[in-house]
Amino acid sequence: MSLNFGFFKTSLRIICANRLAATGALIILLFVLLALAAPTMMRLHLLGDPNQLNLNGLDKDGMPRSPGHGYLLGSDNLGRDVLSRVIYGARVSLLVGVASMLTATLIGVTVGLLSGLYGGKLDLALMRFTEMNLTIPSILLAMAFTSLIGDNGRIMHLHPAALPWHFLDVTLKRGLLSVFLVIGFVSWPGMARIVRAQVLGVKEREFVLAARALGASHWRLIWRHLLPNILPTVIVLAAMTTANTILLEAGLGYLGIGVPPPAPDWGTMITEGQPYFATAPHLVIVPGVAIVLTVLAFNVLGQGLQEQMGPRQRP
Amino acid sequence: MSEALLEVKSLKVQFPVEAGPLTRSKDFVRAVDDVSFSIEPGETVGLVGESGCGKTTLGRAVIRLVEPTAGQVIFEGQDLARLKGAALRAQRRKFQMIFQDPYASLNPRARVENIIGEALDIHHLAPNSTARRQRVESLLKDVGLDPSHAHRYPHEFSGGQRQRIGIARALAVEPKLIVCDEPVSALDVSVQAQIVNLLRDLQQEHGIAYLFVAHDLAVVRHISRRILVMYLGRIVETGEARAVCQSPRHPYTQALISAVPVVDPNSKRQRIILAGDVPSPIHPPAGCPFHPRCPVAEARCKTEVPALRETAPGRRVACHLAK
Amino acid sequence: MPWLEIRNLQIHFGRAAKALRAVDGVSLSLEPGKALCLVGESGSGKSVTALSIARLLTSPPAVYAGGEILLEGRDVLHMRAAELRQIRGGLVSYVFQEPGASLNPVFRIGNQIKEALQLHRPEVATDAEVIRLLRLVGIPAPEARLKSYPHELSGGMQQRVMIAMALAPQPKLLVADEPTTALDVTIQAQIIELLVQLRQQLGMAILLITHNLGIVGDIADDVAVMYAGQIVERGPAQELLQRPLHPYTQALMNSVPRLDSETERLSTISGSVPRLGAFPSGCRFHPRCSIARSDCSQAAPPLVEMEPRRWVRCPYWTSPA
Amino acid sequence: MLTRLLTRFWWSAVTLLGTAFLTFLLVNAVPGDVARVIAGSKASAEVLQEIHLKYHLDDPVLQRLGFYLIQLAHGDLGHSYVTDQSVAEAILIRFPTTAALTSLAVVMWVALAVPLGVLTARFRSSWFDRTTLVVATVSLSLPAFWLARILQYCLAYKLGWFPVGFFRSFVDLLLPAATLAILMVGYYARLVHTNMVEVLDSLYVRAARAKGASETRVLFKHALRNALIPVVTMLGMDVASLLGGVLFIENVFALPGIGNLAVQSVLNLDVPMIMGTVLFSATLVVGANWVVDLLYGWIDPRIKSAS
Repeated sequence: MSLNFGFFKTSLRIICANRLAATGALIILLFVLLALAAPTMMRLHLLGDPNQLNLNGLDKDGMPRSPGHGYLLGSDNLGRDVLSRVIYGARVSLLVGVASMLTATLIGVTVGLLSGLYGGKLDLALMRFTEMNLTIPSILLAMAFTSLIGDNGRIMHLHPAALPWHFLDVTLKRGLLSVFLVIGFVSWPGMARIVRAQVLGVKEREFVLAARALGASHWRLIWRHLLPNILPTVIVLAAMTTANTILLEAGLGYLGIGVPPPAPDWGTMITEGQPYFATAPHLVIVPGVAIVLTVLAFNVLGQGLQEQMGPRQRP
Repeated sequence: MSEALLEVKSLKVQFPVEAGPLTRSKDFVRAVDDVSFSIEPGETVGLVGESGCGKTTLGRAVIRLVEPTAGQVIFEGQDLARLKGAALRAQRRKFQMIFQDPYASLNPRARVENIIGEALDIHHLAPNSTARRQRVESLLKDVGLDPSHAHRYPHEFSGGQRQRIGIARALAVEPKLIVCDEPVSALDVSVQAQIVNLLRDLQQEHGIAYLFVAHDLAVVRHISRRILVMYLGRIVETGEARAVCQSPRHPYTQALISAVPVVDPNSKRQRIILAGDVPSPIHPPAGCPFHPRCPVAEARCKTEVPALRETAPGRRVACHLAK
Repeated sequence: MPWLEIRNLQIHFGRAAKALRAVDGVSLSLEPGKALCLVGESGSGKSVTALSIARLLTSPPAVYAGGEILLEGRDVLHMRAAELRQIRGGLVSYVFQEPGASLNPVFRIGNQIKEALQLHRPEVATDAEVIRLLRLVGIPAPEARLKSYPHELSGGMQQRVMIAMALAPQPKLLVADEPTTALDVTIQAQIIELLVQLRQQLGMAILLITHNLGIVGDIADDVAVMYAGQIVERGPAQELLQRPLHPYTQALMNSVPRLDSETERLSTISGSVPRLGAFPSGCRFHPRCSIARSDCSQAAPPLVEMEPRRWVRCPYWTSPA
Repeated sequence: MLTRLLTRFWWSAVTLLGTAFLTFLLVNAVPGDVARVIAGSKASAEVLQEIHLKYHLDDPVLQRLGFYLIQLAHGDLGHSYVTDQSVAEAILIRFPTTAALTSLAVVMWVALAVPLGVLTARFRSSWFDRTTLVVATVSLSLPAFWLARILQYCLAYKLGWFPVGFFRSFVDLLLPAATLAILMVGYYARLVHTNMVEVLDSLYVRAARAKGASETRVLFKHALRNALIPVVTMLGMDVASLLGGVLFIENVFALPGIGNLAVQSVLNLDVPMIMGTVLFSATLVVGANWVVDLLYGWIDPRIKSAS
């Protein structure tokens, strides 16, 4: 079976059939729409400039304003609109999250498939390699990666915001690409292991044997028999992996090796807001809630899909 | 004797017992141990034995789904055990397999037309999509299914219907030999008979030879012209189906026949109940592999491996004591 | 009153309109020391009926929708949990189809048998008693086997352990749910032989569930044939096997291949076994029946005593030639 | 059993060696001049030259890797570029804090997750099960640093239930450990739940009920031990992600542990320290897997006799 419209129709039906999956998908859709519409909304003055330093945004003592006083979600220590920054932050998080997920899925599925299908020495080597990657905490690995790819001895931020952040509007920049790769590369091993286990299971089923008896080539076995049968698992894993990559990206931002100021990144916003926690807790709470909501949406989507597709794997 | 379609000579299949990645395994499962037989065109040969006796492995090794360790599998004069890659794949349209589990043997994510059509695609048997569809429909008709069901998925069919789809897939490439691996043992009794009859009809129509692997002697007896009885990787008795069932010579065959459940309450046969279990094929007993369970074993059975010798025309028995 | 009486049992899976009627109006009775065989193909409701005797079906999804199961006059369907635990094992013991999966993989078999003793006969929960039971079911070197784990035994040995465990509390009824289906032919014969012996020796009643008509004659006093959730024929084993009355029983017996038959073609039953939830209206066998008449699809025939002790659910039954 | 453990041990060593190899290449083969980081951006060419010589920065990477591995074989992890402190010493000083934090957290969440998982499996689809599912999913979606900050603010700063500020004694670990436990408990409660559901549907549980065993006995004696087998495996594999969480918790609560050391060394581009912390946590993970393997043989007799 190839990917065609029927497949998307099926996916849509599956998502709609499960309340959990539908909720998750709806929240994600909302965030995506907001992120896409952000520049237009700003041009229409529905949304403040996320990067505009503004004295009106500070109270008499020069402290951030709390939500409601002219700013729906308050302002930050530099008088910038928190709502606008959170919405722009969604652009970074979603893009990095999804792109890293795709990187991780590509590597994970390839490694898992090869390992499971061919077995023997290749399997042994690939699984050892996977295990080596699993022994290092992914955040630590990402940190080592991110911060050390330097230029002239200075830390080169792989993040898009090393360039002006609104470049995100235009095209993929080299820095953005690297962060996909970094987060993607530390997120694939779990996927590879599960895909391998699935392949080992499917490969022993009699329909694969039947295809081999017909003289099917390896490509045909992979495309027609193995992939369609592990696809539900991969989709569920992809949703859950996206949740993790977004968390990882926020974590890097929080540690100060993600997007440097003034770019609107959720993790960075929390770091910047921390000193004002006592007087302006919304600086920490708002971006945090944004992270939790997004990550939760992907987790819930994954869980819903699993509930919906799980039983069909075992007919 | 006519030219054999398939000739298996001293076939052996061994699997290394799982060991650590650094320690080389010294133990082998001797799944198939020095087996020879032949099948003539259009003939059915039944292969009977209990689970773990190697009958499934033998069936798979014959069509190279399992790599033989030693021996020859000569199909139409060509040794399949030596063929590789594309050459082997091209030969595959001449021999097919029907599987035991009708639920596992069909790809759950493919439509019936593609399950059957795949066979045509691989061997380029349908020049265009119309020809492909017509061929699939006629195959479905041949196995007694409604051709309009071609666009359905396997889970929409019952076990017996699925088994028919599996048969249609095997027939699609017009093979000369089909290995049937316990094709009816997962089905309900009332459906079993339908499938057995279907296989018979197809054989008469297309002249296909069957290697019919099963544990149910009554089913095998019904469909086969000759029977091979297997125990612990070896053939212990072969002969005409009727002769083997009416006058079994090997004590294992005798026990197997007496253990077949009989519906008729009037037949008061004396059952031979074998003691003990089938031994492990990793460390088979010395001498005759059957001697620990054999009711008539003698001293030499513990040391001497009995050869499969001819006791009557067309009848071979691997027992020191058989006449 | 019989020792076990099932009256008009109704078991559904799921609730209300979507409920699948797995068992529909089954009535059975069993006297102490007798052996009853429940025969049927997959989905006929035979296992569900057997499991319901000690209320072992997981509920939900199973719903005991009607009827009663009287054990020594007490209704199992209305028992409290504690009472039920006394019945399970104590009065009614079970042996299941897959011994490998029915033994807990992480406990030694000695302990698993001893647990059954502790629950119902705590005064004899000793190694000696376990060894006696293992010897009773024909396990060689029982002393050494006490400490084995289930995976260390063969399928036949595992089934013997299951039987020993079932016998440990000295039940009055042994329910054997397809006890030989997962086993090899020669091992099947061993287990059936063992059950016959044990019944003579211990005098308990046996309810044997099977799809294999061939083992009925060896063990049963009475037979009930089930099809699509209903009993279609009931009667003494010898008579029923010699002279089946219901068209389904007749066709089923004819479709079993025989070792001594010379016929080329097997006689078959057309169509396939109806799926749970898709039972035909009227007589449930009518789409596959060779003697079906036009009214068979409308009126559901009752189970009627056509001859003394012979119950048949078919108004047009004929005696076989 | 013994051969299995030995094989396992041998493979662990290979894995660790591979990890060292990978990390070294990762950390050293990337563009950029470490000397500039050490000496600052305004350092003169001579100073840079000197640093290059001192740390053999001009040698080919493979040669430096060789030296590093030989050094490792002697139990020497090198010295920090920044403070010149011995890496091994720095790690050992900080290890007890991390160890105490993680073990406390593990005890907390296992004590909570196992009963939760068992009960939700027993009362499947009840309101209790559904609520737990929602809470578990939320706990899975919380960023560690954010939760830590919020809890610290509310419970320690506002309510004063926990001490604020620097790490002084074991009591100070309660809140950080609880935070870590909250992050993990949801996932494990669901894991236990899923396995229990599967086990409760198994034939041997039905057989136990058929024997007349009580519901408590069925749940905790027959089912739980079988359900825990995959959970224990997961626990071993999750040590890595646990250490990832520890890193943020230590950072927020200013605990002097390995995680904080790792963050500092990354920010400082302190290569030997990065290598040290990465290798140390890898060793912990491999060690944990080894312990799990031991436990496994004890909990599941099928494994023991497999070899």
